[in-house]
Amino acid sequence: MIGSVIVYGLVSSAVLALTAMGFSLTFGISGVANFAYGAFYILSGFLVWMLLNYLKFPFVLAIVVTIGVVGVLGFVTYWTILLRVRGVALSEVIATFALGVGILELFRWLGFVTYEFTIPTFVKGMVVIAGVPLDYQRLFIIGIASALVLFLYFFTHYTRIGLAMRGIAQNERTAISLGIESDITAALSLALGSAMASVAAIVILPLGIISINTGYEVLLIAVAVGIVGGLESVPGILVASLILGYAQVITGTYFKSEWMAVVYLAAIVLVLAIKPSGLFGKFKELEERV
Amino acid sequence: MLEIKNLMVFFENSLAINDLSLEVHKGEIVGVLGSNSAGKTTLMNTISGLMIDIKRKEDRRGGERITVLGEVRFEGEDITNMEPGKRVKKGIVLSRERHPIFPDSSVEENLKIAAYLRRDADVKKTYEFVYTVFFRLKDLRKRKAGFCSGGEQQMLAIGMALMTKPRLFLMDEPLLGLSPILQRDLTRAIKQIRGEGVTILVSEQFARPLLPIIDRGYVIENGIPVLSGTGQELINNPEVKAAYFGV
Amino acid sequence: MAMRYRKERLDRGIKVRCDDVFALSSYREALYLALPRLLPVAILLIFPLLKGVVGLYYEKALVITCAISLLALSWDLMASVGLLSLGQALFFGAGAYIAGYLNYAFKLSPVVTIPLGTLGGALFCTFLLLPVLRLRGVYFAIITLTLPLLLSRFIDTTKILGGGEGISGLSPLPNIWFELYVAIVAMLVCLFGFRRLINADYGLVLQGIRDNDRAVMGGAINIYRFKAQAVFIAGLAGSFAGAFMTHYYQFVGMPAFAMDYSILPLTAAVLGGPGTFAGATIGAFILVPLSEALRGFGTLRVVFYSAILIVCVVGLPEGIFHYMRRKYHQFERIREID
Amino acid sequence: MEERSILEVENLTKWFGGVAAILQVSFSLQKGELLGVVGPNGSGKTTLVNLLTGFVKPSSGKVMYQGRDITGQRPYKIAALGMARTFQMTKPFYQLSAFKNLIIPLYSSRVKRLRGGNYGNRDDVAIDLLEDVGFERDSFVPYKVASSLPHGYLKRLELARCLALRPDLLILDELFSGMSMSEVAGTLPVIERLNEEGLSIIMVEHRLKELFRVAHRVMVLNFGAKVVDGSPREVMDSEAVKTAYLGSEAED
Repeated sequence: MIGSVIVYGLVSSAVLALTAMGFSLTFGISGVANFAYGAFYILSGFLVWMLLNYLKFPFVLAIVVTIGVVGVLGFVTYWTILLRVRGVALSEVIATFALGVGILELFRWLGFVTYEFTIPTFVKGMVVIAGVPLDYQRLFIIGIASALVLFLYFFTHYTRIGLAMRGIAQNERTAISLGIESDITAALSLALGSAMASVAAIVILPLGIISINTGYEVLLIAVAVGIVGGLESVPGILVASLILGYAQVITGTYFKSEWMAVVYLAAIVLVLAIKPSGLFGKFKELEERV
Repeated sequence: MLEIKNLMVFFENSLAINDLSLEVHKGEIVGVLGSNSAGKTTLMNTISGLMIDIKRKEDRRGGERITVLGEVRFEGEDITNMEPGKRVKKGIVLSRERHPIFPDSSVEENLKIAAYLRRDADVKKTYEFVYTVFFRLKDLRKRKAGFCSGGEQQMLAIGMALMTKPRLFLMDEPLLGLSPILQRDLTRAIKQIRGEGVTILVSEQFARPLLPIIDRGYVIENGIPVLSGTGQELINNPEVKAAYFGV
Repeated sequence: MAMRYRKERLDRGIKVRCDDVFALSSYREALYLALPRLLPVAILLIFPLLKGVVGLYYEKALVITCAISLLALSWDLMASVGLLSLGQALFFGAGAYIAGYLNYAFKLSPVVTIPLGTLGGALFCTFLLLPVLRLRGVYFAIITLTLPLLLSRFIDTTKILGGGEGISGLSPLPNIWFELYVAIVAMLVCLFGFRRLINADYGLVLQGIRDNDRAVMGGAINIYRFKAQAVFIAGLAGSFAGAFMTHYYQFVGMPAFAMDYSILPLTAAVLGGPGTFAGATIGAFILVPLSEALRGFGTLRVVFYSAILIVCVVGLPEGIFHYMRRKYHQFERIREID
Repeated sequence: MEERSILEVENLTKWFGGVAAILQVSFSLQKGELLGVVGPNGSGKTTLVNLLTGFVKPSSGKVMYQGRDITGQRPYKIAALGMARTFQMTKPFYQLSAFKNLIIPLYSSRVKRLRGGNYGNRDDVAIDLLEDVGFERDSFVPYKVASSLPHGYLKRLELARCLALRPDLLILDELFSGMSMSEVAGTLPVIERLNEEGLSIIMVEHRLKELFRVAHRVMVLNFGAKVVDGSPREVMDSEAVKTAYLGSEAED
């Protein structure tokens, strides 16, 4: 029993980390609100499904095209919607949230609600680790999640664009006066964040069916992980995913499984009430100093 | 190097800069002196192109309508409506007032972000130059910029501007809020930077530490240029003495 | 030197003479000021009398419009103290469930359950939001976004209050006149009550907390007490709408916490112009009849709201009311530069 | 025994991530005394003010105010006890006119208690306060929107906001920085008058000439620690202070 809790706890933590990463890159690290994140996640799922079933694309091509298209969609979203409300935090949240709700409800109206919407897994079969059955897909998720966390850390600390993103989040005017194009950097961060959302969707959705409501749930998870871990720190994402992942599995095995969603929301309220900047967050501490 | 002709800046119906003209020649240190809200920061933002960004943001929020008229030429080319990013590539770099830095990154990372535009090899050389001019930053490398003192942040802000290898270095009130000792260190650093062939336009309220080192200076009052002359002329001009030295 | 022109905004007529205190010196000026306020109220009060002519359909639209504008007013009041919420459905649902349960369990008549639902809903929501009042800006918005989801999920899993199916067969409102006039009067009371509140000294403190809470804290004022009071008053308006509509629909269930009751009032307030309560009402009176007309399209309506919300937030951030008021009070003239 | 000292601070300390902003600072302030707080930039002056007024929680140490322990209390509670402060970066309500800026502190329970319920029209009280800090009653200043007022005026508005609370202890955080010479000359007598009327004041300042003219006692901070605490004369002569802060000042 304990073995399965540990292994499946790790899997659900990987799922949470993968889900939250794109959102944290855009909202936490570069300070650009992208509350349509859940919609991009579900959109990627349906896009892959459409490419496979309608246009008969080979699986790998469908994936690459989807990631590309969703990335470009993120870039375009910035220039069309966010550009005009940049700086007014609440308008950014409302505008992108409205975009997300619009996309999801459009799919619901188009009838994407039946059971046959699912994506095939990369690799079939399973392996037994320490007496616990684990299929390759979930193993693959853990691999992808850890790879992306490392990539995110190096990207934001050692590459020019990653540093520029952190620059515009901390002090946009100073970044501009140093020659950083704040709009292009923000658009790139939105594009990369959306691409990460589609990577997460393509890897995680095969585990079940693609349902519209998962769109809202994904946003909830991304926000929960972001807040608990501290929005602007990569280690924060890792730790928060582990905490929430294991909390989720534990409530699942020992209590009734519907309580899982309640766990995320309770975590958000708890952390925000005690340390609003999150476990690894820094904003609050510095703010007091001023 | 830089000529400004009849510059006028309106904030809604009030006038921030009223028909101001000035020039800066290559290799000079020129001072723009004036008490607070005399239009110094507005002038600096206009030259550096930041005003275009501020204007765009104000229009978006339906805030004050900013109108900029007149002509700003850099090495003969009209840059009045040029985007701030392009001006930085041309070598016009502004270090804003109240020591603007990235509080969450370490001092070294601040400099790395500032080197965003630099793709050339001798970036290392510029790092060394910054650390020689401001030796205190060297041992503060790993500390988070947000936790450094006001003076250290000011040095870092100027260091970051130096990373972009400026040809025309605009400094907006670098001495604001610094203790007399730090003001002396900073004026020495400004002279050292000029030694590297950088032209400097510095705006300041505290005229006393600056006057000995500037070649020429303009005194502005409520956006209108009142007086101009060489550093020496300004020092022994009674009007300037009374207004700024509070003697 | 070429003539250079600049667009200049000048105040018009009476506004020029005094900034906020209006000194009436002639009937023409009295009319100039009263017109934009009294005319809409007059139309609103006469409208139900046209019942025969207009038909039942528009009655329904009017009642729902009043409910949504109550929610929009409650959003606007919270916004004016700096608490920006993405979940007005919380107040609506709380009021609805309390009134519904009281009616279902204790067979109390609507005349009793609506006030109790209003008060209970407001208290419950204020209590729930207390620990989170310290947060600013986006964090508070995120919490209010998740709370209605949390509550509806909680009711669904624990099966209390009728679980997923909700409670039906609640007693209806006494008669058509009661429905219409109570809704309209409640809306007007809130509209003018909130405006008076905001313009009084109490409102100054609320706006002070929105603009600069540290300065207010420095002025020996407990900003959390004021924030809680603002949430409570806003809660009264929101919960009343919930309690009233429960008896109107004679049903209370998960839809009481639905996204519609969060998105629609938000869109109405943003479309109409945040900060001015009249703007929220105008937004509601534009949006709700429109969405009733789209009733046939099912969830496409929500896509429609989102499209409007994006266009308003991006296109006209200050909202229609500010835009109209600016045009009404100021005119622009091309001025030559001297 | 009537409490002589209004404020007692015992080894107050605040760490910001490995850096000691304030280190073991202890001092006491007698009723009606004017204490100057001076020190090079980044010596922790503003942090000290934030610690005393509760905007920042101390890592260790105690603050006693009028015999009551207020360490770590919420800012509005401390302000309600009569300790008012100005902000180094002025924090006016930009959309409100100058006299309306004052109505907000006048709304606090402390003022209601002190002035009794009906103290006439609050607007008049606000304009009187503006007059105290040197804005003529009939000038246009009280009715102008705060965002259009120059920096120096906003500083005096901050002072008026503190006076609205009828404080027992007034803390001025670099009031004169950003003020023109004439404004400083105009505001100094106001502070002297308040002090003579028995108001204890702590003044954090960079402008030493003006500060030394009114301060009974001066405390010098350097890198968060108290270097010297004595009369202005003692402070000017002490060697330790000269090197740390006044070095260049004394020369030219």
